[in-house]
Amino acid sequence: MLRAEALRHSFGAVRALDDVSFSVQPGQTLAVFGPNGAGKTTLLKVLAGLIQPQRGRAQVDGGRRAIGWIGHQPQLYAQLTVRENLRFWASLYDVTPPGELLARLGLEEHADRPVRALSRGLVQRVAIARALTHDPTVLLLDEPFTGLDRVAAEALSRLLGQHTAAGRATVLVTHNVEEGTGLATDVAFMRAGRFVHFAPRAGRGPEQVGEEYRDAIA
Amino acid sequence: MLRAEALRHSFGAVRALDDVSFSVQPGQTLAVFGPNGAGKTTLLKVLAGLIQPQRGRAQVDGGRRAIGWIGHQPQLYAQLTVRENLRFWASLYDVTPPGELLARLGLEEHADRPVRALSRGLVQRVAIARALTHDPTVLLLDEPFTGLDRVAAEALSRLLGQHTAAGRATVLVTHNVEEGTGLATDVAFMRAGRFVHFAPRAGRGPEQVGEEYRDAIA
Amino acid sequence: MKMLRVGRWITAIGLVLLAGIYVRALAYTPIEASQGLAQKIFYLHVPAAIWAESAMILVGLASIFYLFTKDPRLDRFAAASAEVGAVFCAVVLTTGPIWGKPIWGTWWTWDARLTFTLFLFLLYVGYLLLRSAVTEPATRARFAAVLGICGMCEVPFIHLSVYMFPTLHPMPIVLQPGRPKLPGSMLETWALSLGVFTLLYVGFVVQRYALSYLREQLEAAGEVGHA
Amino acid sequence: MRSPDLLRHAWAVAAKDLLVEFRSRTAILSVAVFVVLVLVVFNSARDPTAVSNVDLAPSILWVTFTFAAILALNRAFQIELENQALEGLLLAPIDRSSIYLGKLIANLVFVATIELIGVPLLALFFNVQVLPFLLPLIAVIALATVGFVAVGTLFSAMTVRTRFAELLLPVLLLPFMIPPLSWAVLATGRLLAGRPLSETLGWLNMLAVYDFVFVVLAVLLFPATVNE
Amino acid sequence: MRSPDLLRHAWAVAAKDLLVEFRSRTAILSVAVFVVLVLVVFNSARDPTAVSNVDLAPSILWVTFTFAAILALNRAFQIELENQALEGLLLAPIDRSSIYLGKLIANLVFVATIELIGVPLLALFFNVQVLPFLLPLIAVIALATVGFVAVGTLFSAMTVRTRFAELLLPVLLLPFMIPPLSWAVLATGRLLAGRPLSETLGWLNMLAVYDFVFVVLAVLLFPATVNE
Ligand code: HEM
Ligand SMILES: Nc1ncnc2c1ncn2[C@@H]1O[C@H](COP(=O)(O)OP(=O)(O)OP(=O)(O)O)[C@@H](O)[C@H]1O
Ligand SMILES: Nc1ncnc2c1ncn2[C@@H]1O[C@H](COP(=O)(O)OP(=O)(O)OP(=O)(O)O)[C@@H](O)[C@H]1O
Ligand SMILES: [Mg+2]
Ligand SMILES: [Mg+2]
Repeated sequence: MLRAEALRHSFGAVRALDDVSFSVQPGQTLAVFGPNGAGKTTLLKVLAGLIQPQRGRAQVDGGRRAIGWIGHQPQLYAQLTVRENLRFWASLYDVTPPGELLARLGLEEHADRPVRALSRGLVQRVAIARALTHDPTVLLLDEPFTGLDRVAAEALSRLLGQHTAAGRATVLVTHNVEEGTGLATDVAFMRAGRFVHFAPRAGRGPEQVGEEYRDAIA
Repeated sequence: MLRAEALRHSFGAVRALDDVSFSVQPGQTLAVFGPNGAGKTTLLKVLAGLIQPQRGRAQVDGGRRAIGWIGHQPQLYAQLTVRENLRFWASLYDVTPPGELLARLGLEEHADRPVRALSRGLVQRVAIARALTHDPTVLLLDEPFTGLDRVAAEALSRLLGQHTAAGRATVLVTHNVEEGTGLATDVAFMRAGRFVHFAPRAGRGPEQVGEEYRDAIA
Repeated sequence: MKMLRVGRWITAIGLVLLAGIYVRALAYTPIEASQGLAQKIFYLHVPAAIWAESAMILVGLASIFYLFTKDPRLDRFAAASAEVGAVFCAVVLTTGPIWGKPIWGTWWTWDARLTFTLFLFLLYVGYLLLRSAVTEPATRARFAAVLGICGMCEVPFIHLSVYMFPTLHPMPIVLQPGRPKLPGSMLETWALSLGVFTLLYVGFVVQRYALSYLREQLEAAGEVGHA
Repeated sequence: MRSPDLLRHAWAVAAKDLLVEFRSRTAILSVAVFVVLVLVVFNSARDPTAVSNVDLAPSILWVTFTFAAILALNRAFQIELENQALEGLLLAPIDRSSIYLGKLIANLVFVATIELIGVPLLALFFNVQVLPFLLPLIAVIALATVGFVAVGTLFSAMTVRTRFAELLLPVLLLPFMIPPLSWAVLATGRLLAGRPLSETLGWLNMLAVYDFVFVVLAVLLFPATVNE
Repeated sequence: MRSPDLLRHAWAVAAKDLLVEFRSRTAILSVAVFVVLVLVVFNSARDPTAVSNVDLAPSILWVTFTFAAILALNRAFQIELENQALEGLLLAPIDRSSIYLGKLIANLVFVATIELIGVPLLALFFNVQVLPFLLPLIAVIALATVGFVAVGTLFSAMTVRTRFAELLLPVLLLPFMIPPLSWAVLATGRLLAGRPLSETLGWLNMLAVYDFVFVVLAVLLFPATVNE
């Protein structure tokens, strides 16, 4: 579904990816934890094809159409309304935006407001809706819970759970070990561009993963 | 230290603040929880004087010099290095940036890189340093933990704890009830522009506050 | 609303009187020797020009007081005055060429007075554009006030431009230092028409003011209804 | 990729751009006033006694259009940078050429609007006759505009991600704008001077060839400017 | 607020702006090439047989400077919008006028750089003598530039927070640029034609009065454009 082979990438003197290899199968969710600047965002961008890695190869079955992406920036047009944004992005994937997504993310009453007038958390919800409109089979999520309130965070967790149950693959980057572990089937720790740990979660709880993470990073 | 009297503000038809009054004394930390779009950011902007409320009055002892602000956006110049940014902002407050702040936030090795080359979490650390350089007596923090890794989040918690111990006032907006309650002396829940709960924390733990929050919002 | 009705009445009376002025001008005032009938447009052109400039001054004065008092009525007045000033400016810019074609043989030349009047018009347009580009009322009022004050300071430069450039356009005859050099009955007709234009200015401004007040009330009501 | 898809996606991108532009209700009015101002600046910035109108009209027309086009081009990709929407476009399973075509269409509509306002204003202000030569004039303007907007859209895709895009874009662009521009000026001058149409046919042919070469080139090269 | 503070903070703001501009190493080069290209456009966009050089030189010089100034002004506040740094400036305990002054200084340095490059290029391309009149020419350029950059900086603080800032700014600004610009063009024309200095003194005086009125006005009014 998703394969990374010996990825390496540097920005000038900074090594952002240093020999990263892994693969994610259908139904798996890989949670990637790592300190700031470890290279998590760079990894996701390489997987999505937004950055051409200097060495190695990333491959996603189904190509760009299969990818759903939530990044640090919402990728929305601030002057357009929520509905217009979703309709535009959906049209690039030749689908119509599923109406119930707005309802599940609590966006119905905001659907006709321009994105620039929304609060941070509401914008993040629209970004989530945007990433899921075309029913992607591979999700690349960079701190998708940012700015979400409790209700929205739970809605997202539920959506991601269904997604995994339906046999799709997810790579999830987050700093919240609890949230991340809850959703993960596999866990990786990243430090200075390297995977220092990569294993199935295998029943470990958030506390145990958190402790191992602390040790691995220190 | 910090007083808000009957604040009201609307953006067009959206009522973002609806009769909010409270005050924060030295040594207090008010944690404000609320769903997306409740008006938390608007409240902080009104307190900082960035938005003139349509009704009511906000007052901060010591004026603009006393305020330290962390917002949704880092307020940094992407082309300048970390050090240059801090030096510039410090010069507007007629101080020199304290050197140990960089060390405490783990920014020393990044100090001479331009902000545009930093990862999200590193940028957020610089924004924190920026807000604290002039040793403010009132902190207005809008989701300051966003994007921070564990180590940085702990460093920030420690900084905020010292700040409160030194008799300063803080208003902290966050969606993480655990983190927020841990730092708070007072807790407020906000919904649709109103404070629906505002009381001293009085020994309540995160679970209890979380439960009350859930009930208050529902 | 009462004010709107009052404004409409004043305007209507002004328009009737304007027709009267032209009856007087065509029937009872002597025909100017060198220009012939074309000079009759004088009674439309000059008062409109004077009010086009005065309206900007009034916008500026209202803006200064607005910045001190933050009274929304002053902002509303400034907006109304700018709209009416723009209309009068447009009148000058149409009557001028109509007059110029027989006298100068061309509709338009790029001399200083004409160009600067055009820019006064664009100043009005810019002012109104700026108002429409900002949605937040308080910000809109402050931005508009800043532009209005700058506009006011620009007017003397426009008024004096005839002295600074070689120009085809006549030097000030009435509004000049020293005594007006205009035959008595022309001066009388001119004074009457200036009075009528003053009435028109007041009528228009009262109407625009009332309209913008109504619109604000509606916005406020919509806001309450929605919340 | 099938070509109906290409066009459909291009149209989606263009429609979105135009909608973003249209949302600010002041747009068309601002453009109109902008053109007026440029024309007036040229007029009042010169000594009115020294130079005659008809000689200058073509140059001023084309310099105005050039500057307006540069402003428009800068906006085209600025829209995509705001929230990193460009990354979203690059992630979408659409042919990269359709992004280029969409941008091109939006820019052409934008510049055409400016020209539609500019020509009558020019005729008015400079007191020149355009009605008798309207069709050939439209042909000249259309051909020249397509040429430099095509190249400009390509370059703005590259410069937008550098600092100083506003200054760098003209630097790269103008060498390519000079040829169609000077042909267009010469053709316009002939037309306005009332010379026979046959005299301008040569320029029209040159413009058409230039357009063809650069539109094809730009469509082919665009993918190379966006792949990271 | 004491006035040394005012100046110190203004300088801090200006120095930061200039550093941001300087960071993009292409800046000076781009500006230079930009001026060259505008001059070339004017040259090749007109029929060389119809109009003589010396008559056009002042207009072209000033139209070039005007457009460059508008580009520069737009950048000035764009820098502050990127990461909402403007909010940071507004939160700082500095007099709002010092933000204005700082922006004014940075803009003046920027535009002066363009002019420093533009004048010799103009002399070169148009084959006009500037050396004999260098000092009065500098006086004219300096006075006119201060006038319109002062007003422009004020307006760009407002328009930057509206949509279509790039188009709205010239609309608002040009009515205010026309008087100093036309005086400057006339004065430049006289100078380059080798007329006695006394003929331009009147224009210089007007420019000085205009500068004085609008710089004072701008410093006083700027706080009103930023208070939310
Ligand atoms: C073509 C466009 C024209 C424009 C834009 C224009 C503009 C103006 C303006 C702004 C004024 C007000 C002067 C002031 O009080 O500051 C004025 C006054 C006047 N205009 Fe015109 N004008 C034009 C054409 C003409 C023509 C063709 C004539 C007649 C030959 C003319 C004759 C006058 C006279 C006699 C005054 C009164 C001067 C005074 O008493 O102050 N104008 N015009
Ligand atoms: N465009 C770029 N130019 C230069 N350096 C970059 C660029 N993008 C990332 N880097 C550097 O590469 C390293 C990895 O960055 P990346 O954004 O992948 O980190 P991250 O793991 O996502 O961190 P965070 O948790 O803070 O988001 C960092 O040191 C960062 O400064
Ligand atoms: N500039 C603006 N224009 C129009 N509406 C706005 C503007 N800023 C905020 N709002 C609206 O005001 C309401 C409150 O927004 P605010 O940003 O204060 O929410 P918040 O509590 O900070 O939410 P979040 O948790 O998502 O950050 C929202 O409905 C938002 O859409
Ligand atoms: Mg990251
Ligand atoms: Mg918020």
